Amino acid sequence: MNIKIVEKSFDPWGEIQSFQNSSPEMRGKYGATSIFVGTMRDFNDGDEVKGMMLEHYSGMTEKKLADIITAAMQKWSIIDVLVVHRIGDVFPDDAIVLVAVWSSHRGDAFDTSRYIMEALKSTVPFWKKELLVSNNERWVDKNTDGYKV
Amino acid sequence: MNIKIVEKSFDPWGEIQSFQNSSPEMRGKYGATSIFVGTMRDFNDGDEVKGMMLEHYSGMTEKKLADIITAAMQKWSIIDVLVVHRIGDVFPDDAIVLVAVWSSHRGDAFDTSRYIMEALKSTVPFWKKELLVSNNERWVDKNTDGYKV
Amino acid sequence: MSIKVRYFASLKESFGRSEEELVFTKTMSVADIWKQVSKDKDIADNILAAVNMDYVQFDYLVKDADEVAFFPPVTGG
Amino acid sequence: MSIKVRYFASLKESFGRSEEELVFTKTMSVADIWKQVSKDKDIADNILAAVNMDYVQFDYLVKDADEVAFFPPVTGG
Repeated sequence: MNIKIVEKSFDPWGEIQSFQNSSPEMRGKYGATSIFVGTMRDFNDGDEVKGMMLEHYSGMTEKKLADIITAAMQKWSIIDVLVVHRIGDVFPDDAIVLVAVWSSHRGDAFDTSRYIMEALKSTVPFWKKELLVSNNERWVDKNTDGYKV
Repeated sequence: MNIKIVEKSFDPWGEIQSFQNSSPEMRGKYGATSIFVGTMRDFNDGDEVKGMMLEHYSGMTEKKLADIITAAMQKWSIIDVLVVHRIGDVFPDDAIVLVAVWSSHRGDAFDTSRYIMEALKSTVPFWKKELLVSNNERWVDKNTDGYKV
Repeated sequence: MSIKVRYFASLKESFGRSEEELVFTKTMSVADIWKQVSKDKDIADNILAAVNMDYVQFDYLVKDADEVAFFPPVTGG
Repeated sequence: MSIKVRYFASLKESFGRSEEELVFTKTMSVADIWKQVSKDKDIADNILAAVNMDYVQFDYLVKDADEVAFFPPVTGG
């Protein structure tokens, strides 16, 4: 597994390509890749948002992500996992999070990527403070449950 | 929606990036992108596979894919969908299928990408013939159900 | 009335042809067409049929100029 | 015994500090530590606690050199 916490904007597609290039032993072995990218929107809860500050608990963040990925790899048949998460000052259209899962079969890949995202959203210590176009600042209260659509 | 049937190998990450670049109206509007990539493996059902021929029913393929995406967009809240599928001679490590879904929220994106993949696998007229390392050829019998992991 | 019949994948190989034109005068269902083109072979459980690129049941009645297709389970993705 | 207490996000702002050292002699639970650092404020329903970077319940008993953290619901991803 590879877990990266990054302070600068990142290119999710380049991250995936680099990971695959640096994992030649996976070539021909995986049939399924399930990817989730979370991107900053320019509106939230009815307000226009012009920026965001992403705080995290360094150390616990990496530890919880590793725990989550380890639990997923015990539950499903997975070849490898890459998670990249942004911290610091973020702007609309910036990628915030990338979860990529490689496996032999699609069911495992889909289940795992969604599981990791839900666990990340509910237990990994990141916090978002939004800067509105009105120049008001506000902390995001809490994440919603992604299984309840 | 964008549906592409391609005869040459394609780069899924480049396809996603191009699609986003050509859709400036989506910028800042989507918070969630769920992607599935199916890739050719070098083994299947206990045999080493060195190549594959992907046949399709031209016309019906595009029609069924459009029907599936339309049904998904009626069921979930989706901004846009890209599907790319390979035909012709395919080799291990080649991407076979790309499904990318952009939406405001992650639940819709995850549900839609998986729905499209399952519907594609069970109803869109593509057929795979495998060329084994032993030089035997065989048609793939049928696809499995991706919800039963 | 005249229809086109198409075959794909393993069915195309076992039939030894990819398509043919059929001309007939009476009302025909997809099952009737299958009997004629397969020389009375039973319809295998897993054979799928489409008319004008939409899936149909075998009791579907074809019209003039329809395109009928028979093929095995799909295996894309 | 000596522990470090850390605060994050909105809690860091309302406490006006990001961390502090606490020294005490008797056995302390996470709830006892909360009372002391918050000046007897009730524990809000949604406040989370971690010890040495793992989530704990408020009845968890801390040990010397532990790192205790309090923070609001997480909102990453």
